[in-house]
Amino acid sequence: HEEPLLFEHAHEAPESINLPGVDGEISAELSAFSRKQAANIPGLSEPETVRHFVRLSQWNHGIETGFYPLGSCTMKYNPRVNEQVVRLPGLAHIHPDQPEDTAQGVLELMYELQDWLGEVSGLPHVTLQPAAGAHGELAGLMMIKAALDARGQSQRRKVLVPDSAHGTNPASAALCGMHTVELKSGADGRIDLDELKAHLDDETAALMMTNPNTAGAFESDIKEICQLVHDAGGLVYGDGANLNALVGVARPGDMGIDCLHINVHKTFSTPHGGGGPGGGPVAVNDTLAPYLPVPRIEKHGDTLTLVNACDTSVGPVLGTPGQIGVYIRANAYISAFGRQHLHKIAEDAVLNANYVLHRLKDRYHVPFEGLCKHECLLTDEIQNKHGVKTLDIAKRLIDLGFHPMTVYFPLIVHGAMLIEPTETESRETLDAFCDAMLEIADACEAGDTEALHEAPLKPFRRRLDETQAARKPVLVWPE
Amino acid sequence: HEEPLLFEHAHEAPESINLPGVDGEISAELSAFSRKQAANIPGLSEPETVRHFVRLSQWNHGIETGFYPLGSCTMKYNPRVNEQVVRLPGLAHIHPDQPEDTAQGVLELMYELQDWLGEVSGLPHVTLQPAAGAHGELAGLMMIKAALDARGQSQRRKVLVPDSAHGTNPASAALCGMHTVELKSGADGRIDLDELKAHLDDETAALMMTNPNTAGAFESDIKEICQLVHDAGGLVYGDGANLNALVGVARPGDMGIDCLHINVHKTFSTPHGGGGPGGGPVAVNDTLAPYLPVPRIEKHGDTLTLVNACDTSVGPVLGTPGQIGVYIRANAYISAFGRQHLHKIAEDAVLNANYVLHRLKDRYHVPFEGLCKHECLLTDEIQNKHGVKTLDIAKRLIDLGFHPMTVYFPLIVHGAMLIEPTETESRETLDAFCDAMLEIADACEAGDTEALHEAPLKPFRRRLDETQAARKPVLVWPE
Amino acid sequence: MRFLPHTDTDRTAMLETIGVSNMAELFSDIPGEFHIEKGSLEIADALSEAGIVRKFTKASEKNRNATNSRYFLGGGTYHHFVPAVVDYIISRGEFLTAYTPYQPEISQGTLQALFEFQTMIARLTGMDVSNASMYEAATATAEAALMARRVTRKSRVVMAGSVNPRYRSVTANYLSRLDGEYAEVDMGRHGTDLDKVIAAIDEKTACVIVQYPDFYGSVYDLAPLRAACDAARCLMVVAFSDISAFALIESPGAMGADIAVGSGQSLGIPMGFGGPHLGLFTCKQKYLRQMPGRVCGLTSDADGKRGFVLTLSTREQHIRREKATSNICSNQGLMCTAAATYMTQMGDAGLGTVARHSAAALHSLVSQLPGHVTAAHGAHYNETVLSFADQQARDRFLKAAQESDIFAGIPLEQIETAADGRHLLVATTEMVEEADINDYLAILEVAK
Amino acid sequence: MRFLPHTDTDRTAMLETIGVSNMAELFSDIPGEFHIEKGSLEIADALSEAGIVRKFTKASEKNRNATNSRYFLGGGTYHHFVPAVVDYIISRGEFLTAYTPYQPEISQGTLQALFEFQTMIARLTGMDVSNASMYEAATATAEAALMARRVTRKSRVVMAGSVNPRYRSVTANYLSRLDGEYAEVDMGRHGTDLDKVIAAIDEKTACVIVQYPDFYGSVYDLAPLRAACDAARCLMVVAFSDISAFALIESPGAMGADIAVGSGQSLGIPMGFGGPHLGLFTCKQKYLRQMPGRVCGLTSDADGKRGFVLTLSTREQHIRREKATSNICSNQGLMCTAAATYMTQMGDAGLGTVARHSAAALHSLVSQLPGHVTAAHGAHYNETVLSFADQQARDRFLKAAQESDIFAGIPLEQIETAADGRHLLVATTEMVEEADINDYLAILEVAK
Repeated sequence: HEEPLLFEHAHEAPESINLPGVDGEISAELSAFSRKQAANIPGLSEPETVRHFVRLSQWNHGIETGFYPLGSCTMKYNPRVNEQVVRLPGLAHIHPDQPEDTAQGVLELMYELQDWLGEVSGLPHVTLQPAAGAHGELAGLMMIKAALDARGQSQRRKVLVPDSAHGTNPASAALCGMHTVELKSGADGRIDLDELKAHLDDETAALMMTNPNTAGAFESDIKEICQLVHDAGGLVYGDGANLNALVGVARPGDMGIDCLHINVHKTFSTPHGGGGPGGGPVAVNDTLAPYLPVPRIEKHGDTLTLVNACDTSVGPVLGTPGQIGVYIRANAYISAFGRQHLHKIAEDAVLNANYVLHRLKDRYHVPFEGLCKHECLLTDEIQNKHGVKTLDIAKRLIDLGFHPMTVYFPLIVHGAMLIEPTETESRETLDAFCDAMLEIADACEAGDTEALHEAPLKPFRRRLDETQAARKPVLVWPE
Repeated sequence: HEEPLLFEHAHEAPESINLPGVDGEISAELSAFSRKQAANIPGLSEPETVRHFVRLSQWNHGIETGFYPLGSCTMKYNPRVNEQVVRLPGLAHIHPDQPEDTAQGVLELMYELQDWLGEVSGLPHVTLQPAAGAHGELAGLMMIKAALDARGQSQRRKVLVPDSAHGTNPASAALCGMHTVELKSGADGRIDLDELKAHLDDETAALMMTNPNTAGAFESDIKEICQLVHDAGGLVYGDGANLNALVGVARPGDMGIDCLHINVHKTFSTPHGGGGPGGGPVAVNDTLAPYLPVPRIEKHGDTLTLVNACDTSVGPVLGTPGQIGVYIRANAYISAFGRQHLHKIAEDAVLNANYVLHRLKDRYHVPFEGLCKHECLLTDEIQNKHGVKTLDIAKRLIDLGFHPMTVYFPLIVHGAMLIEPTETESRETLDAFCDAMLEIADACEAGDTEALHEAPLKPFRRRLDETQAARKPVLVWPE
Repeated sequence: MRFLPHTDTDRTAMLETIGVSNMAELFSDIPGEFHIEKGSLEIADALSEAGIVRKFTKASEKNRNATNSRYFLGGGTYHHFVPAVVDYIISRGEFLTAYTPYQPEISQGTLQALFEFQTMIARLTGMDVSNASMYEAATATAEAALMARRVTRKSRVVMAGSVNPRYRSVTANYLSRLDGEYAEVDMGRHGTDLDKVIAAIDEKTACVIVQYPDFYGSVYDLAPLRAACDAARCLMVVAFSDISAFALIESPGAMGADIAVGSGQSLGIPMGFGGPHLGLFTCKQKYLRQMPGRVCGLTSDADGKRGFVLTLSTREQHIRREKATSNICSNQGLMCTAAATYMTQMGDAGLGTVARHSAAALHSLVSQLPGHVTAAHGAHYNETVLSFADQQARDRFLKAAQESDIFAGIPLEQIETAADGRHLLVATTEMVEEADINDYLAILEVAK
Repeated sequence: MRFLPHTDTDRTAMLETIGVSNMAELFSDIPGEFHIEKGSLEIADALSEAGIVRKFTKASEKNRNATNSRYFLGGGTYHHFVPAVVDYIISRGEFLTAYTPYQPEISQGTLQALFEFQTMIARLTGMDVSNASMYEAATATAEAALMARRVTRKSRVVMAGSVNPRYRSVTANYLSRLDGEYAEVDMGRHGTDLDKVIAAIDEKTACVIVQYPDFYGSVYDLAPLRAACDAARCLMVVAFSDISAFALIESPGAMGADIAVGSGQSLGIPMGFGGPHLGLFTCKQKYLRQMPGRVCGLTSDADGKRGFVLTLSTREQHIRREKATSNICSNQGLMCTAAATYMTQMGDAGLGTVARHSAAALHSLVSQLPGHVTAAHGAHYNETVLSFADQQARDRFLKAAQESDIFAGIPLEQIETAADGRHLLVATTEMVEEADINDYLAILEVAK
């Protein structure tokens, strides 16, 4: 079914929705500013509104409709009870500026989450302010910069970033007034210690690293890496995007990481919502604690309070206390596992990734040998010989009922396919996915590649012309 | 995507769900009765449970996904706020036997709904006990029987039922220990007064009638019909399935109907849920009031109470106070329209049906001339000439994106197609549906009927073999 | 009105298409004397959506409920835990706003869920087949009696006095409109005396109806009754009120039931002040074609693919009219989807835990009762009768408990009218915690 | 664990496939010294789902909320009505559990909703284009300043002192890490003095940021600023906190804004203690390629059918890395769908009513104030500052109001640190009824 755009629905808006409130006069002063032309928002009746958006929803693939193995995105199941509790009136309909004594319940949940994130990361001081991972990177770098400045090291403005890093890393560094130097990965896809040493100097502010890295490999030299950076006078920023591989099993703080952002929409299963909202709390060690953003949630006696005054703080990075609704869900996810089961998140996530790797490794090129952690990296090298590229494989997976893996990232290999199954997928689903991948490999070898180039054929739309979209951008519907 | 049966999911059940409560001993006496063989209920993890049922849901057509013009079923939009309020903890998590002083809120809503249904029907005494329309028929006939018995007329056991009636009418009469005589409809599809007179005698208990009838026509002789039945010593039962045509515009009680059941899942928009739950409150006049079922909701002083003791009552017809959750939604629907707008339900419903009738009447055979009420009746007579039957038209509509109308009912015409658009459909949708119907008519005339016989081709399943299902019934999956 | 898509311009244009000049003309076939003045009905003023939320929130807050009180209430309705996924699934418009699946090609979701429901209900009850629901347990019991009469072509129905009084009275009420005898067997105590029941069987008997566990929560062996029914060639009908029991104790099927009926409310459906609940109807395969209500069956489509349809509709009223096996049409469809989701989420292990915790809570309570309160003897699942010295003692306790946010039980006479006023019907589920039992016991001591 | 599908049998079989003998081996690449003991983290014990519901219900009940109190609080977060359909739509798994629509063929639902969102936001703000959201208003304001610097290749940012102090401090904070001057213009009163703002513009100025309606709720003509910006060839950036205003008063676009940023929380998103909210970012077409954040654009598929994709990604960090227009990646996607649903349900007429009722409530309140309380002068939309004789008088009133379940306003110094303690920032929406205003006024009299 072709659902038209709202603006194409063939009628005037029906009678206005009945609304509560004061149906009275507005002030004469305000009337002078009345809008002259209607905004032209096409109101639909409630039946039409619901049908429009329900139909749109039917064109989406989500975790609830199928496997979603996007590498580095940690698309795990989002518990329904979390959606229930976040809508409790005392959590949904509260104002950030209402008196604190009338909001202790929500503050308790936030305070508890801070504690838990500190435990999980091994970095005991946590801010919930950052609204997303990249925002956490900015906040973390601000703290690092402040700490270095306090040491009188304000010349340290260089941030080392492996070439396998997420693109947000260099972008965040730039936003924080620092510049980045790219570290070339070693032959095993990991940080090359020599390369690292070669770039460490007295201008180095920090190394930003993701561990496990975006090739799914654990940086086994982590202790030495951190030591080298610290010895050189820098700090180590951890990109927590891949924390799912470690939760309950090992802690970045114990390894020498100074500062880590935690994508709660990944590790702690708050829904991705088609692109957000997420949450990017940052956990830091004692060195960086003085610089945490404000407001901070602190306990004074039995009372929790939002503290804004702090001389050493890097200041606020958001205009509100944070993505509270997202954090309520994260607290609920951790509560469900608890002390007893939390490590099973990492265990099953890593088990699943290695299982997929081992089922596919003979038919797809594996650029880096060895165990993977929560995600595994393949390339299209074998399929290239048959004229098939990563993009074709991805689109063919759609026809076979799966969301594709992350493609062409990390940039350190050609034709990357990064697969992250997460802990919430069954062996049955993994097998079905691997069977589909093997079917594609078979088709390539058999030279039966037409369906691969044409794919996808089954969904509501076929391959979309991105060049056309970018060349002459149409971002709004004309009136 | 082919979603397997639960029982086909390829694994053992994962670890048990964590449940609250007392993890202690059970009594030795009870242990002696322990179940010897597991029930073999295939527990799935929560991610798999959700994905299984979400995928199943995708194979359904519902009011929220498209037009659903089932005649006599009144498939209107089901407001989302009703789903919200019915889940309030003080309405969802309450026990029918908790002390009445702790349940006044729900009793108030029920009492108010009784009043309103009395107002709408013109029959002021209402029972909320019956769980569905057919159940209301039974309760109503019990009351009629009791009233006749009280008059010393216990020989009256004959129920007159027009041949256009819903099948539940005779079935309910039989269940109430009465027998039915079918009245042949007149040439206009309405009750034939001579036919009625011919069957009225001193064994006649009641006439069961639907008005507007199942051909969508208002029984304009209603006053005379009721008078004739009353004069003959019988009572008139109204089947309220078609009340949507009258709500706020005219009242069955004013016309002489003694007793009417009201399908709240039709007229007052509680969702049909794939076949229920519905609700079939019965409204009666003063004559029948003494016989209302128990429990009754009565107001004593400021307190509402469920009254069970009543000598004249026909007794309880249900083991609980009723389909409370359904009635909460019905109350909310009426609240949204209120006194000011209630009549618009009938107005727009009738407008929509007549609009469809007039757009189609030149291309489809209209068995009965004149205005229709909330639904319009067509037949396949014209399309028969091209070898196309009602069933083909219905299945072709599926391919064109619509749920079919009611087919082969009422039985008084050959190849019936009964279309009920309801008040919540837009002109745009009606036009799209009529265009589809006209496209089908065009195809028939052009002899282009293959798609009609093959239909449906688009949904997940094509025509299903009902004979096979009935001949060797498989109602459960083998272990 | 936000539910009505038309503007007045639409209405005018449509009236023109129809060829009438105004809305009133569309109603000209209704005699003028019956037209009522618009807005004249005594119904409240229209509310905004926010107004509706406020109105129902206010009503909701007048009721104490299971999120702010502890419930020891049963008698046919139980406060079991409902996982959030159940409500989410049945809230999806595709399930919620669909009709009865008469067009199977675009209703396979509902149909497959029904097939899965039927299968799991059959397995849990130990019966061969299940239908796709009845209204609730009392009407299901009545329908079982009627079915037994059709199967046996005999008309007498014997009902044990330990069946829930509400199931009994609805069944008696249904049967009283039809020919044939109905006999209730007084048990003389808060439990089931099968000897008395068996003694009531005669050659005209179509069926014997017992409840298992019975209304007072007691669990007993049905083998003697099975033998007696075989001897008299009548059907053994087993009613039940909390199906979670059968994850722990022998099922009605294993006990030999021909027909087993009861409530499925415990399977993921909130108490809701009594409805909508879920009536269950199961029987042996051989009686299938006399079963009331809709059933979903397996078949294949034009391409040979597996699919599901509503089947055996020749039993039903839209085909058979007055000869139908029942008049039931709308049933509790959505509640079947709820129960299917619930059972899938629970599995054998989860259902077993629910049952164990429910029974363990009762055992914990009963085995710690103070001397002035007695509980019925024998095997009990999650429900029993507590007896006090007199009504004053009981009501003093009830009041004290309610003040501590505990609904301590249902005064027995509230359901069983003839009972004297010193008994309390008490039920437990997995929602009762050890602390709640301790509070309960403490109040019993204090309010002695 | 109910979220984990594997049984131990599955795990064993999978470990075998992989070729390792136990789970620990999978983690052998992590140096042993970093392995922590299972269960050793100081985290609460695992809760059942029922336990989670109880825990959060208890926390929820500790907070007073807008279903049991009357809110006169604003300052960037507003209690507008949220229709039930909004929450239903964003609760559907297809929207809720999807990722960023990087695979457009199976994400057209999210994408079309985003395109509709962008269009409606552009229309409401009167701007040419909108992106697909920022985190919230303060960071959007900071990003606007950065964008203006890119567009103009100048670096000085002038900020009116009547912009929400939180937007100001976040913007200042962002800018302070980069080169370039940042100047705040003190207004000297609870309103906006454009003359002072204009006086602060110089040739190095990249942009001037004002809020409209300003932090104190006041509405004023931006034409003089537009002229001054033209003269200085800098951009006029307009921030806003309650977008519902623009259904009633002239839009930022009509006032000449080059960039307009602010909060979309009023569009169907609950207050949620401050998040997740919705940051909006709009600008003139010509500056499009310097805009931060994701955008959705129209295109066609391989069959020529209309479709939507995320576009202009060459501005973004996964392509441009440190040269990206912003580091924002995850945004508030789901909140865009919420806002699109809300606006569709409301339409011009509904949005207009929301705005009129919001403004009328403030007007009603202000025009009935007793003599001992004064309100800021001039045109106000739905927010203003009430001033008392001293802090004691104000706090006495606040306390009395709270005892009557009214949150009467935000102490101004809570947001604007420098303010003295006798002011109250007061906001109204359509959720305020005449009766609430009467109660408010009555308490003002009593608590004098």
